[in-house]
Amino acid sequence: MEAPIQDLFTINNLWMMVSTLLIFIMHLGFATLEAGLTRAKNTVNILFKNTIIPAIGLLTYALVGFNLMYPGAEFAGSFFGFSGFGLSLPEGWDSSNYNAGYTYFTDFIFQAMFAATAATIVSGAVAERMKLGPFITFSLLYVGVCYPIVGMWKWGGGFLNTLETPFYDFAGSTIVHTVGGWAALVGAFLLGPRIGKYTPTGMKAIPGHNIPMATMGVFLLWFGWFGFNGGSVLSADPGTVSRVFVTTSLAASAGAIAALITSYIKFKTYDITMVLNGILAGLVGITAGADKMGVLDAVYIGAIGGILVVLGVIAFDKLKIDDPVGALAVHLVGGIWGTLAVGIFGELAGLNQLLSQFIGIAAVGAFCFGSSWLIFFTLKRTVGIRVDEKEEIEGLDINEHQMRAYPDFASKD
Amino acid sequence: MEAPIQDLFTINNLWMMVSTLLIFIMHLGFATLEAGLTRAKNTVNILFKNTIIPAIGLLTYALVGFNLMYPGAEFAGSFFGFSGFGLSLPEGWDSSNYNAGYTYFTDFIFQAMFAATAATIVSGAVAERMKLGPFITFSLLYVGVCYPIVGMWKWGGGFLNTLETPFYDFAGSTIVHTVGGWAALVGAFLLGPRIGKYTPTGMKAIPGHNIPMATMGVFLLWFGWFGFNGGSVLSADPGTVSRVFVTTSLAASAGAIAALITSYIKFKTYDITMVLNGILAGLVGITAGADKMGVLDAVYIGAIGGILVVLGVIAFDKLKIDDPVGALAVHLVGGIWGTLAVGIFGELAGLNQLLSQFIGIAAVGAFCFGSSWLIFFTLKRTVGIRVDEKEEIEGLDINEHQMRAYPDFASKD
Amino acid sequence: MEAPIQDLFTINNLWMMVSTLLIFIMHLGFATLEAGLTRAKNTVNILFKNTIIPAIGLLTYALVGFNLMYPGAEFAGSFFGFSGFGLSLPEGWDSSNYNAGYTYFTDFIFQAMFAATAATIVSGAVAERMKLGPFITFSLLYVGVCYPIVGMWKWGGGFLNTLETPFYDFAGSTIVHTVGGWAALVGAFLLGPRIGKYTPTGMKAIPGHNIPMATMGVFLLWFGWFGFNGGSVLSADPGTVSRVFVTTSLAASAGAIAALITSYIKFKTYDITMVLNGILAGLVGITAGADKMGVLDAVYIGAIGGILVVLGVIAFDKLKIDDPVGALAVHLVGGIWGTLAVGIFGELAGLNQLLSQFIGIAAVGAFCFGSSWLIFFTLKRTVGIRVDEKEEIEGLDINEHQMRAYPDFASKD
Amino acid sequence: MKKIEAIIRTSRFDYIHRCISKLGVKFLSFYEVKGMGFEHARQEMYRGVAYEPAYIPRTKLEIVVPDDLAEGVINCILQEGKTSEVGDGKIFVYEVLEAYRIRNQDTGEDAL
Amino acid sequence: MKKIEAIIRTSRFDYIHRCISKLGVKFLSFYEVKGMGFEHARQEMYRGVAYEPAYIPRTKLEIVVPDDLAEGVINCILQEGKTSEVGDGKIFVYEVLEAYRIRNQDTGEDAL
Amino acid sequence: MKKIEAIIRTSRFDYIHRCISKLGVKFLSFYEVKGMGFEHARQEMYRGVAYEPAYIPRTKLEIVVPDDLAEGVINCILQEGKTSEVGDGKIFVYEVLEAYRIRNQDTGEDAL
Ligand SMILES: Nc1ncnc2c1ncn2[C@@H]1O[C@H](COP(=O)(O)OP(=O)(O)O)[C@@H](O)[C@H]1O
Ligand SMILES: Nc1ncnc2c1ncn2[C@@H]1O[C@H](COP(=O)(O)OP(=O)(O)O)[C@@H](O)[C@H]1O
Ligand SMILES: Nc1ncnc2c1ncn2[C@@H]1O[C@H](COP(=O)(O)OP(=O)(O)O)[C@@H](O)[C@H]1O
Repeated sequence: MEAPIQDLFTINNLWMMVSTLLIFIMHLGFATLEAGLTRAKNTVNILFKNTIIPAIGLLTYALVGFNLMYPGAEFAGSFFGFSGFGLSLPEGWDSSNYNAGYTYFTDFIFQAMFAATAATIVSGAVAERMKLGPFITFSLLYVGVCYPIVGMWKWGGGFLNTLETPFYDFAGSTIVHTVGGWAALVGAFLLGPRIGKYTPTGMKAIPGHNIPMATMGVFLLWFGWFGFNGGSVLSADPGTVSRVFVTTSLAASAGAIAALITSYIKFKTYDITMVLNGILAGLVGITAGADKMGVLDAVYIGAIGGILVVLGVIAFDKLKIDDPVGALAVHLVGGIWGTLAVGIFGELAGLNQLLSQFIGIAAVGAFCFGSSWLIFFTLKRTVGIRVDEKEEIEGLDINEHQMRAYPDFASKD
Repeated sequence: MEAPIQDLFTINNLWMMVSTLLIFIMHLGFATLEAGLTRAKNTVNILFKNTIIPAIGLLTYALVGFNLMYPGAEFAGSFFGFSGFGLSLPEGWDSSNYNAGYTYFTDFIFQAMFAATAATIVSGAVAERMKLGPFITFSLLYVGVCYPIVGMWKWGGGFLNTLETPFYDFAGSTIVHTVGGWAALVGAFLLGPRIGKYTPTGMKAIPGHNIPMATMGVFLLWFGWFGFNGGSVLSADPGTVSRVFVTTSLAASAGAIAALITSYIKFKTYDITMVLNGILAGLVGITAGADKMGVLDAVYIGAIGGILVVLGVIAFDKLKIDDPVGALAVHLVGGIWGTLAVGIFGELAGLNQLLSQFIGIAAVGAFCFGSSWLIFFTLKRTVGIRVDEKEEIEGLDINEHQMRAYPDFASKD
Repeated sequence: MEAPIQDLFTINNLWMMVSTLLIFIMHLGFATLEAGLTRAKNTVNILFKNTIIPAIGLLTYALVGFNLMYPGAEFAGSFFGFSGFGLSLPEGWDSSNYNAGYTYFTDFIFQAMFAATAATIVSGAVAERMKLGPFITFSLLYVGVCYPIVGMWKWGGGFLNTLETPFYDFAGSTIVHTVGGWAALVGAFLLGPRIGKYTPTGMKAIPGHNIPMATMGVFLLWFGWFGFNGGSVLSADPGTVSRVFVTTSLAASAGAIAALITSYIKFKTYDITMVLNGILAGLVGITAGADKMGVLDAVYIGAIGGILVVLGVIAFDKLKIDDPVGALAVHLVGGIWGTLAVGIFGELAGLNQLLSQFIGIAAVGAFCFGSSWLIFFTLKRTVGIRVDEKEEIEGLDINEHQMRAYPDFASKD
Repeated sequence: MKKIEAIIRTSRFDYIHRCISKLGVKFLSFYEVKGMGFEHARQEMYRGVAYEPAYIPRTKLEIVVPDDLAEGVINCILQEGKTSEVGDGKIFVYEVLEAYRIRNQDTGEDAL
Repeated sequence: MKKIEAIIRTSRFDYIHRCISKLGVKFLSFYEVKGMGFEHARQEMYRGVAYEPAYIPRTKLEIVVPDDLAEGVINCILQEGKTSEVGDGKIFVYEVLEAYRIRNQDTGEDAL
Repeated sequence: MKKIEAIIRTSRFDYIHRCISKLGVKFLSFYEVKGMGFEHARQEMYRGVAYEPAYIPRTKLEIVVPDDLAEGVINCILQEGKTSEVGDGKIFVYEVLEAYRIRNQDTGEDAL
């Protein structure tokens, strides 16, 4: 092999590895965002979930996920494939013979980091009332099995990839974010709202206990998104990756401003949590087409995402689906919007594409809604998914963990 | 184009992109530092500002800033140039034809991340008393227009770059830090001190509410500075970038130790906030000449920066200019010191250089002082820039945002 | 020099620089982990230590450490070498003539960031009761002199590297982690337990005051470990670095799960601090052989590390050696385990290797135990190492720093 | 005038408050106190060491009322504060010599 | 001896304290309480939902004084605590049976 | 029945509690208050400015006991709360008109 090719391979692989660690730190972003937007008495619990999920995600992805998601060329165009348990190094795994952009191990670890984000999305929506055991069980199954199956449909060469006009989802508005979003919807719905959220005398606010922590979470997520989207180029290609950086950042910025304005119009106040959600909605929105959008497209997509997220939060509250951190508005609404946007804005815009995007959203939605309903419902009917009333009021930390997040501070209530 | 050139281009561009995300995370650094060094009742407000600034900065930089700062060769040696609104991809934008080190998009996003830091510096100095609306207005104008104009003078090929002995400012001790610093000075001065800071019976301490958060901020800033200075090499050149890493780190370390010793001598106590400011002063100080300094030069520059920052904090307090986070001592004093140091230490040291450094500092200072005075003063006379007394005492969070940063914790007073 | 070689050199150097900044951020990880697991009244103190250590570490490493640790080929196989004070650029320092993977400056700064971690490990174990001055003195000597001497034995080409079957320690399970661990043991032992920890009526819990901060610390450490282990490849070699990423991540994950299960069995509760320690134990464990392990090896090593860390915490408590953050169980036990594991699992497994590993552990242990005893004991007998009872009860922050970490919050007791 | 002090379960506050309001007593002060009594604090656990925090967090109410309202308020607390499990708390009654409303210098029962 | 309890606006504390000090009363204890009364808490807002925190944070003073000083202290509070807007708070006066200084076992008025 | 209120050093709480327990009094409430008195707060320092926090954090005990136990409890506090340095605090005693146990409506001394 000539040196130049090997050099380029080394560069590409380097970027993919850096992307991997950027995606890794998103888990800290999720952990702090979710902890910040919930109450102090449930903080250990939410951190516990967000700490254990990446661990579970990485291990199950090594055991089955990777080979479910990338079963190989023989499963092209299909719905399901599996190439065996565990990781086994193919011939030439560490050279451009495996792939021009990365080694087999880079491929695995990059994809594995992605996988765990889906379950993390769920943890925010079911926060402050779901039992720990069933949540871990759910995550195990959902990250281990459901996510890779859906991922295979597109990224593993499955049927969504072989539509006449192939479904397009660059970095996972549908494949990652709505996958998490649907399960979050099912979970939040089957659990019911937190005690005291929707009362006979109207909706009550349950403020998040640590706004700095939530802010930090969103910055870390944006930071990680450079890897999430930038790494999805699957090489260090200067033009594409830098374009993705620009579209991603501008969408996030536009999302922030749009959410600021929308929430100000709606609520007559500067709500930082809405701005934070706006940033995330911009990011989720641009994710499906980050490499196919122009500068203005990105701004539009982000801005619309920012508007939708505020309306989404209001809408889910109207439906009495209690989502403490706005995960549904961000990941589900934002993910659907971003996926559709590929058919509306940018290089691929067109009716056929829009149709394919619909098909993709619907297929993934049906499968994820169904499978997460199955899991959550089974858990609900067997072990139960919700902590009992007394535990919820006293807090999950002291009941599920016999521990407090801030033992030295006096609490307000 | 031959492969090797393209490979090197890809490597360079990769480093520039990584630098971009390092600079991005500095915004979280500023947010947490400033929030940590102010009071709990103003935390949402300061976080809000620091969250919205990068969004505004990126969007305005795309709209006008980039083309104001880099208007093109025809404006070489001049004071002002503009090459039109928005971003438009030049021919060969994604290859080494555009630049040996980066694509057009990388160029933009790297520079855009720099831009927002100037406004962020201001937010710390005006914290705990400035109204939100006027602050956003100021930031919009300052980041959108003033910063790029000044930037053009040197980095865009303007008159400071074509002096006989060109003004030297590697990564922006003057172009970024004093630009922020002058506006911070004007803002802090026109606002006046926080209620209760300078009383008839003497100066009062108003301790920052969260020292861990402030510490985190400084670590993140140092982390980001590897990209701020390292990326200013504008390529991944191994020798220069690694040298910049070393000078940057040693200056920060020397700043820490010098500030520790100085503040111990002055105050007879180990004040961590002074050590944190010392690190930042070392970093700001080395920024102008990070690529021209030897190992010992860097240590000297950092150490002197660390001494100056402590003396600066004391001096501004004597002048009754109230700067809750020490932004003036760090960015203004530190920035001036660093710029001058290029004429005193390292490869460029010499009287002519020192003179050019003075010219640069003075020109930038005059313009920034003037323009920020104009903006702040106009705002003061029209909409007003300071919250009213009751709001300030109760806190900006509850008054400007109707929200609390830590609703679950009992506060002390 | 031909372009391709220079390109590869640039890539390698880039990765080494990125690794450097990843290791840098580990210091924030240590700071937040240690602060989170101790009490609010000692928070400024622990942050102060963790802020000043990297500064001291970098400066002393420039002054003496680097040349003690890498004294040059003439000291091959020996116990001690020194090539003079300060940094002096060798011929061709910025090209592949110096090294195929990095420039002289990259080499220095990468190694310097490693150095400071050893002292940081100690700060956790002696937290909440050690005087600031003696701690700084100890760190200065230990990082400046002891660590580089031990490092030289292996990485500087010393006698451990020239054993018949050379001692193997890829990224420092022994050379870094046990070096910190032995000193932590000596320090914790000579100081004695915190007041109220082991009472006549049994052991008392002294809960850490900020679990979110501790969690953040562990995520940042894992994040940084990609550079700690990944950078220890000393090039961007795609196969090896990506393999290291995989083994590192899987070991951390397995450590988390194993610690979760072990602590659940032992304590019947889901203790997040044990899961966090489990992650770290997995990381420390894999460090010695991260480039020589297969996927399953990594999982085993991590899992055993996760079990050992829980048993270790229990054991040290039984011995009444009070280690507030679990540094001994993580770094000392984990480091020894990881080093031995190289002789048990993976490519190098074998009795001779195991023997060499024992020799390495023993030699390093003897030297570090001895030298840190000498320093700590001398300090104890002269200036004293422990704050007095009243100071300890009131907190080190108010006594050593006259400052509080959270002045706006009401404390619980 | 009487001052009624009650140490109650924090979780019963809303119920008691509602009952008292119905009597027309809309004014009260309350704050967190730490209680020691028959009921023991829930065990916590940290790194393998179980421990009982030394106290139970409780809410203390203070209500000053004209003599004739005292009985009603006490009954509210007795009824609504009761879970019949150990730890429900106590009510203490004191004599108030004088009361003033700072806003308009009203004194005596007018001030309440 | 009398115990004077006052529920005041936190923002008036310094003024009241200064006035009382001038009377020669330098000793007092105070702490945060939550008040419910005529004045309603400022509305807060979170993610589109406006809500009124159930209470207003207030400061409670406790001062034990010899009978002859009581009036002066009460006047201080009435004057300096007054903003004339709803929510200024209340003063309550109680009889103290006995007082002790722990340091030296002084009792009665000597203990104050 | 008597109510014994004591403002003590937080660090003496455990000792006092132990002494009182021995008398058979196992029930009490306590909470943090801020004290101003002879003792001045320890100086703090922030960015070169020394300042004295306006108050000293102290613990306030409240114990209601039958008349005959009052003396014992007071002695406990006087003995165990004493360090002989300025700032040891005070004890105040009040008359309690009535007491109720919420759990089972016991009244009077039975309720304690
Ligand atoms: N004599 C007392 N003086 C002050 N506070 C008391 C007294 N007795 C009880 N309390 C308070 O009431 C709380 C509840 O009392 P406890 O004995 O646990 O249950 P119960 O009231 O059901 O008998 C205690 O935690 C304590 O705060
Ligand atoms: N009867 C009472 N018992 C105890 N606390 C009271 C009583 N009345 C008022 N308060 C306290 O005084 C505060 C101020 O009273 P409020 O009715 O709002 O205004 P004003 O005193 O001006 O009439 C309340 O928030 C409450 O804490
Ligand atoms: N007259 C008083 N009324 C209310 N609290 C008091 C009074 N006198 C003292 N205290 C409380 O007791 C604490 C200790 O009193 P101080 O004068 O400092 O010392 P000492 O009790 O040793 O004379 C004060 O901080 C304050 O909280």
